[in-house]
Amino acid sequence: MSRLEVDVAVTRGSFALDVSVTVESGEVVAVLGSNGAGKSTFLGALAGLYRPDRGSIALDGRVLDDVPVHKRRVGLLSQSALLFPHLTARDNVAFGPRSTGSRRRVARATADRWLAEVDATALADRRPSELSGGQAQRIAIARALACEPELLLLDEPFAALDVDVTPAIRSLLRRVVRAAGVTTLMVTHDVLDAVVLADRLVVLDAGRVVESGATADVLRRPRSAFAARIAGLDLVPGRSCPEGLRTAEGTVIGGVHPEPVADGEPAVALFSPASVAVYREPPKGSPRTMVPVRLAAMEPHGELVRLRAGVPDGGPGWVDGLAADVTPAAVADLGVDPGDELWFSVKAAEVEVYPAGR
Amino acid sequence: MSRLEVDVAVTRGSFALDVSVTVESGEVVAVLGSNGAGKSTFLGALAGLYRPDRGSIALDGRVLDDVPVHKRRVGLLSQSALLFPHLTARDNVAFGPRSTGSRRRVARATADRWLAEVDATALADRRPSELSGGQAQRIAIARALACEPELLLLDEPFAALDVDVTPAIRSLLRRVVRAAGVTTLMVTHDVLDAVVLADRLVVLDAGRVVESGATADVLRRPRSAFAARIAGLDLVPGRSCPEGLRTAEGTVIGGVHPEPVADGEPAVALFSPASVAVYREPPKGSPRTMVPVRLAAMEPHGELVRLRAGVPDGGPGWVDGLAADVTPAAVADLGVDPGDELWFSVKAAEVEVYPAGR
Amino acid sequence: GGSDSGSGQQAAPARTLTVSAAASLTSVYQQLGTEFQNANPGTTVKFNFGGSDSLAQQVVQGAPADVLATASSKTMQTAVQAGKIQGEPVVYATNSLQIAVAPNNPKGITSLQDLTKPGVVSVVCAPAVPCGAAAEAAEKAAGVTLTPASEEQDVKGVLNRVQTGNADAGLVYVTDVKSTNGAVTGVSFPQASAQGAVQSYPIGVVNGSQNADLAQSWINFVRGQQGTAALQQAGFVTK
Amino acid sequence: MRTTVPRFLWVPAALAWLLVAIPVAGLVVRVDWPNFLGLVTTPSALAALRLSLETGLATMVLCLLFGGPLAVVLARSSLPGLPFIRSVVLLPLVLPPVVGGLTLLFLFGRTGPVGGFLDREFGITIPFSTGAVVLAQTFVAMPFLVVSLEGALRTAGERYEAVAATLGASPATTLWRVTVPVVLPGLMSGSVLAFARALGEFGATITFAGSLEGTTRTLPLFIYLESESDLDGAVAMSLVLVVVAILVIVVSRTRDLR
Amino acid sequence: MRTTVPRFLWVPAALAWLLVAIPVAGLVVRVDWPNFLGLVTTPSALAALRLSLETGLATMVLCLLFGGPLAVVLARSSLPGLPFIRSVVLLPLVLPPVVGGLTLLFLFGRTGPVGGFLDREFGITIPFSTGAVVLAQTFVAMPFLVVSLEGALRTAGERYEAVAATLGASPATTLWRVTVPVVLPGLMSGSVLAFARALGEFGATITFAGSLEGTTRTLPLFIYLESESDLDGAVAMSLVLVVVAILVIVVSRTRDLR
Ligand SMILES: Nc1ncnc2c1ncn2[C@@H]1O[C@H](COP(=O)(O)OP(=O)(O)OP(=O)(O)O)[C@@H](O)[C@H]1O
Ligand SMILES: Nc1ncnc2c1ncn2[C@@H]1O[C@H](COP(=O)(O)OP(=O)(O)OP(=O)(O)O)[C@@H](O)[C@H]1O
Ligand SMILES: [Mg+2]
Ligand SMILES: [Mg+2]
Repeated sequence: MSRLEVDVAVTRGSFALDVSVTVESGEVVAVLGSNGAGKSTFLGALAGLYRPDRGSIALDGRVLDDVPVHKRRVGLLSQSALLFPHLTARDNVAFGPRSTGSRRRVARATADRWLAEVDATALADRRPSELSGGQAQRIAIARALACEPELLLLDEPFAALDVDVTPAIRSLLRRVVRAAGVTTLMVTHDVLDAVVLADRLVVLDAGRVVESGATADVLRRPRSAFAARIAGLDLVPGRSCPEGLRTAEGTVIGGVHPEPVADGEPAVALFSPASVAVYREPPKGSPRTMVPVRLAAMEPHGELVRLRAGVPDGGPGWVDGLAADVTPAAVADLGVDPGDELWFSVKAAEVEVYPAGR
Repeated sequence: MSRLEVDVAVTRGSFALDVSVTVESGEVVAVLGSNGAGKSTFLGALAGLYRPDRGSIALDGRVLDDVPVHKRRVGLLSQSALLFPHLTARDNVAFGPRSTGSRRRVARATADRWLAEVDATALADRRPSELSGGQAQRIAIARALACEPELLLLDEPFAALDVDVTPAIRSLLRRVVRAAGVTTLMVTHDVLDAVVLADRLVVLDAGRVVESGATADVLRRPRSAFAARIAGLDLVPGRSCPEGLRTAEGTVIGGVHPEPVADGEPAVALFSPASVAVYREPPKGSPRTMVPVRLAAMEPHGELVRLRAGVPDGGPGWVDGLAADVTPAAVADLGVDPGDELWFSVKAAEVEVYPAGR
Repeated sequence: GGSDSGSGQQAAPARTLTVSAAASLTSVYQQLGTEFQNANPGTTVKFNFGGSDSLAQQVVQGAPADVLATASSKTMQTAVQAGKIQGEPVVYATNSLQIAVAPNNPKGITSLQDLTKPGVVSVVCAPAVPCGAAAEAAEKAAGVTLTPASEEQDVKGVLNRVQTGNADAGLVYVTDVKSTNGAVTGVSFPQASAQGAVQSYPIGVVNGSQNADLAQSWINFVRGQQGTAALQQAGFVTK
Repeated sequence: MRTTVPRFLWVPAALAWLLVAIPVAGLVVRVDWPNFLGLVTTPSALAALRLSLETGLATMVLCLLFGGPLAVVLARSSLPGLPFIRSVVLLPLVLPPVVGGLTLLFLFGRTGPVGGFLDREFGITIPFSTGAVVLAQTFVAMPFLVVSLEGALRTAGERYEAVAATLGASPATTLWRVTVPVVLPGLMSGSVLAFARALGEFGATITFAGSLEGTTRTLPLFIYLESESDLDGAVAMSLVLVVVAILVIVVSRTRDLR
Repeated sequence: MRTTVPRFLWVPAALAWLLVAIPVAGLVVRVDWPNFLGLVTTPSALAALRLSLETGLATMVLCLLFGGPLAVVLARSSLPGLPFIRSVVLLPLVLPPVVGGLTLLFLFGRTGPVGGFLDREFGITIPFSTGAVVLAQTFVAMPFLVVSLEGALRTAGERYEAVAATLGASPATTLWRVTVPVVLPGLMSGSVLAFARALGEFGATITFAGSLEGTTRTLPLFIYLESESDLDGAVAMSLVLVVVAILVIVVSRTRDLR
């Protein structure tokens, strides 16, 4: 039930994190970003594991800056399970309650309850060395939840979980977080986690917040390349122009402006991979925007096949990672293989140009 | 280029693994199974880290049983990255080539090539303690590939990777594995990995193979609950009966028999979650199969919402985990919340009953 | 004793003489070693100082010493019995007990009897070691039974106690009192010369020595004029 | 996990072991077996054995109570000048034990600053008491515990302690419930080292505490004295010391290190 | 990571440190400063210092070469009777050094089984040689290296070695390129302990190797002899020993432990 106000800078070696975020009481925020963007560092700073260079962290007005880690009431599920090797699974889960003053019997009962929640009752008497990766991860989740923190920080909680367990744990988290109204930050690489659990998304890149907003808004109208990738959309950055958007090296992408953007303003062009057409040779006289790409990868995507673009020799950098969804029949027709040079094209009517985020 | 023939039993504490599998030269096999099914144990046994109780492992006729780990030419990417803490990323990757006799210069060049492949050139001079989780995982992948094993074992290689990197690494693996024709076993919890990379699936449960076959076959016509879950299908086990399938406690699920199944034979009923209709109250006089469930979880699934069933008080156990995909509008109409009691129903025409796997 | 200083061996080639000697002889022997070298150019004397017992054991185990000089006849006997000494060792000096007390004798101790007074902390050597055996003999002769705070391993331990003020009195040898240069005062008592209380210093040539003649001249040197003077200077009684 | 010890290591390893084992075996050969029982059960021998075990145990406990915290501070705090502070702890190792005993005597003796104060104010004299034996042994044995424990703490790292803190455990709780169990092997082997060192301590004890049967004459002092007069007795008692040490070590280590 | 040392540990930690530091500081006070330089630069003193450093270094190298492999075998192999084998290694710790020296003398003396053989066949006499000093020091210092290194090996675990094997590294390659670097802190502190113990070794050396200036009279022996006649000189040289030890420790540990 605690509003979190953070504005901190942390340095780890050559990496600098500088983040300012406010999370409302009971809100669940998904923290997204590519590998090395600083997500774990951010959570670590909140938990008090890294000393900030400057700035301040306040939970419900309570300034945490000089509060020692164990008095912050901030629970952290870190990226590796780190179960105490000398304690059984049950004692690992009971550790938090015991440490915060529960009597042995009560703490064990609490632990058993949480073990049941993560479907690990049968593992209660095992040592961590006797658990599989996913089993350990479940115990770690139970342990983090069992100490009922005011602020819950989860670093990739669903990694290593199997398909049976993931939805169950996801709904457990949703239940716990909603019922207790715990303010929660959750790092994830899976958009489904974000959609199911998060009220809001924060996208980090190179230690800074590049985007943040309500989950639905961000996924519908991302302004950063990473958020677009998460949302399954194609995004091209550039500056607004009357025809649509002009990229840094001059390509013009035709598009519509659903809301007014001043000419020359930084903007992003958004379109769905499904609206991208793919050719071996550029069709003559087409009014569409055409860009040459090198095919980087092909993957099934539902009923369709997703083609992922790479940069062709001498081509513009922004095509890297553009996706095009085509039917398996089309793939067979094209007869493409990764490494081939192709042309991606998109109709202006299917491209929306928005002002770029802050 | 090596055909793998395995038939081993391994004991770890109270857990017993007993697996017999043959993998053709250059084939890629995805090893699936729930947490604790024995996937990591299986790979460890192949690599020589656990001593089998009985049985034998042969790679291209070469019996590996008494070959020490380092002479097996079996590469293992384990579930945690375990980079050597005293070496830089580059030296970690160069370790394998160096150990197998490459000169320093050559090994470094090899390492640099693999680092570039996993998009980690910029991290070459970092120590593992200076890497993020996903960065470390990428280096570990490069390290496993750099020693060009005859048999490649990958334990959840894509965990911790971000959405940008995952497809790239996936296609890297595909390229490497296809080009070099390395026989590969890969543990994963993500069906996409299996679909993109694997020729064949092996599903483990409690230390035994419960299902194995070509990827497309298994996903189209799974015979184990876990494979069905992976494939996104609903599966109910029981015995064949003229109307369809009779579960252990007697519920009859109407269905068709696409291939002949003797009456009373063990069989499974398969249907798509999209074909499941959901009601608050059982509609009177319907010819459909109806089962009461308790709603366990709700998640978005493409344009639809997937409702996941739990067992209601006194209800049959097999409904646990059944999925029903409904439109968001239907959810709004039903006004359901997790914990509510609902009825799932499916038309006989949409249920196919197959003989159960071996 | 003899007076041959061994100065007739000037022409001898460079030779090294190894002398294993009791630690209590350190300063005297080091001084004599220099003089011996001056008197015998080309000769180097090396000393192996240690506890008499270790020295004897070393010789028994074949350590390449030329001369063995212990601080008790008993330890010398160990070597003799093992057949490691040429001929009979000779006793060339003796040493007797004194009561070591703090300078100016604050507790006014004048006899062995005084050591039993309440409030006087005394220390002696353990009966198993030579100085302890001597102390026991002296006690017996005086008819007193001491209750020492500690039975030290060696004289140095006893001296140390008195020097650091942790004990008021201790039984040590005259030479030890002298070696402290006034840090402790020695109180003589009559029973010091009783049967068994006097420590004797035997010396002998080690069997199998490569330098038996040089070894013998060292023995002669120690028993000669310069040796006697140095020993007496240090508090020994020479024979 | 199956890992292999490289074959070429076996030869030097065996030589190293033999260097230690053969002299000790020589001891066994040397023992005057017919009289062994008589030699080791004289009242003085038994008194020395008992005193050695008692003071050794007391020393171990003191090392744990004081050296343990010191190791934690050395491994976990970021005091300025830590390398210097740490190296001071190691000094009793290099100081010849006799010199160590002397320094203790200078300090705690009747005329030393601390000893003098205790003597004047409370009439407590430290030298010549069993307490002095324990003090001398603690002085020489402490570094063993501190060094092994600090090494274990460093190798174990602080990850689990950080986790405990995020679970709400205070530093004290973390110490007892996480740090101590995690470094238990190091703690055990450090204690064994300290106990063993105390059991064998000679020079500092005789210099500082003196040698009086039943009060300060521990087994090594007894053995040394005995060796002056009766080598057989000394050898026999050395063997007893060796056997006691082996027992202690085997019992304490088999339980917890494997 | 920010972790806190519980506050109640500071008091015992400080006491433990003071127990070691104050006597040593007492040594400093005791030194006859006006004559200090003269006392420590006599030819005999310098010869002893040099011999100590040389033999100490040689001992450390021998301990690494032989004790290192032994530690690996103890930590990584599954020999039957491992607890017994391990406890034998610890014996030089409990054996009073003089007894240790005697056992060496019995074995390597000219009439002993090994020494006799060497003498007869090769004319090599071990006692009274610098080699004997190194042998005696190695005997007493070996357990230090073995115990700390074995502890470090156990705490580090075998995970990285298993990974190296799957990458095709032979046991030997794994040893050099993985095991050794991973346990480097333990190896360093073990070496420092062994060197320090060798530097302070007295009893076994004087008993086994004797005390010949320039050949076997190491610094502790020199100090002992000096203390017979000149306590000031002994105290001054003790201080030199202490300073040398601090230097060695600070230099070797600041580089690699932090
Ligand atoms: N000691 C260090 N020196 C230099 N850089 C460091 C150090 N520690 C971490 N970094 C860098 O800090 C960045 C942020 O790391 P962090 O673990 O927060 O990333 P992350 O967003 O959690 O990534 P992932 O998704 O891979 O877990 C990374 O680029 C990492 O390489
Ligand atoms: N020492 C042990 N004693 C008892 N059980 C053990 C021991 N080691 C492992 N196990 C059990 O063996 C089973 C298989 O473990 P394994 O790591 O192979 O599972 P996995 O299939 O890789 O699971 P995950 O998907 O969670 O990684 C697990 O149920 C685990 O609890
Ligand atoms: Mg991270
Ligand atoms: Mg696993």
